[in-house]
Amino acid sequence: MIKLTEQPIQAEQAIDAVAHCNAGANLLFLGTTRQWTGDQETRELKYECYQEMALKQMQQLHDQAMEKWPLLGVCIIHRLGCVPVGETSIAVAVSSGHRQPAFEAGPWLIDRLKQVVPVWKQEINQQGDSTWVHPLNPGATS
Amino acid sequence: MIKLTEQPIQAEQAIDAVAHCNAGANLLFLGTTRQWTGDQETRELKYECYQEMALKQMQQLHDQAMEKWPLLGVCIIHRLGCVPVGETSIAVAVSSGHRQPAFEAGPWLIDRLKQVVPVWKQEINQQGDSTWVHPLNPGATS
Amino acid sequence: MKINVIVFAAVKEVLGRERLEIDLHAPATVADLRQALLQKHPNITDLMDHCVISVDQEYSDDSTVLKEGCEVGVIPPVSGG
Amino acid sequence: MKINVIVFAAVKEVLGRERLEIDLHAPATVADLRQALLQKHPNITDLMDHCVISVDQEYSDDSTVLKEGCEVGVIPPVSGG
Repeated sequence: MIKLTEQPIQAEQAIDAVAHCNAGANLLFLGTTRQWTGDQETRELKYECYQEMALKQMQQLHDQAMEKWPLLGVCIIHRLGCVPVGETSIAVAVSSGHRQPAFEAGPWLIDRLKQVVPVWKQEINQQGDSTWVHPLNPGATS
Repeated sequence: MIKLTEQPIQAEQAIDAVAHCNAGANLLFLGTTRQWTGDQETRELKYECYQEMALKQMQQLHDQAMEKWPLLGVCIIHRLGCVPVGETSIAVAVSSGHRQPAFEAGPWLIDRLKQVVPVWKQEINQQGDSTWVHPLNPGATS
Repeated sequence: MKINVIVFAAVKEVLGRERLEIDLHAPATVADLRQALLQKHPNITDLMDHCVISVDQEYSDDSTVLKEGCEVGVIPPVSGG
Repeated sequence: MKINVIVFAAVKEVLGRERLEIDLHAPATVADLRQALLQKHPNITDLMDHCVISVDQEYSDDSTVLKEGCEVGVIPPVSGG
């Protein structure tokens, strides 16, 4: 399952999407908005995307992971709009018969997603100032 | 959180247990009963444990993981009794500021758990025959 | 030919809009589009140094050939997740 | 001295019960307990080859010294998860 949503992401939603009767291993990664990054306090993150291309790139990551590993399911859900401290911006779930493919595919998917999926975030601090997050300014997420 | 339970394990339960306002990364592993292992069809797994020692060993794994990595939370829940196909026997969740510690601690915890925590499972096949699972007969889980 | 360009994040903020139209002589490549874009909007020069260009929702390079009606995206460093 | 022994999984099935009491002359080690256990229950000899012994819920080795009232576990290869 591939999804972009403005609604809060529930853990069950992503893990249910990869459930399979032949799965022994189910891995879920949730990226959440962190309150403190060093001495910087974040109020929320604000995400926007290039929707058609983001969905296309997420689908490609899904397909590539299914090809690279013997997975039974792959789910990528990205939230858009404002994500307050503690809430989930990204959920990646995978399932496989045994645990090694899941533990390899999970980090690969989130690493690749952060490299190729056209989503951008602004960090809003406690004073309400916003900054675009980029590689030299990595911000309040995982 | 460390827990042994006869009740079904919900994903939210484990992920909520490691929620932290300074977490950017939250990782959940669920081990579920697999229906087919090669040409062997499993009906359910039946778990028993040495309760006091299992809790002690799980707490030690919790503490060791918190020491080895900069984690914000560690949760290990193991189910006991019968676990039908598709249901969760083990949930391991960890949270951290950034994702690397979570992705290292997650597999370490499940690997270690399978080595040191005194829990035993029997595999019940479709004919109702039961077999103790051991290293030479690894059974229908992750 | 007319090329539809969509811009995002900081580039969108500086330009004050999300969609532009750039007129190019065919045949034209992504490199030609970059040049035309900077000529028309020199205020995004610094940002463009860090942007990659997508053509019809796929990453491209300077030599990618543009076709009439294609959709070009100006993609700043992504920061999803 | 009396040592409380708890057995699990296949060992429990073979013995038909979970708790045993083994009488040892102090001082005694885990190795002495193993020997006494096999003398009393030779039918678990094959299984015992693959078991480790816990003392008061911690893994032990053959040289670990047993104390009056301690709880010994006979731990077959674990298969949790």
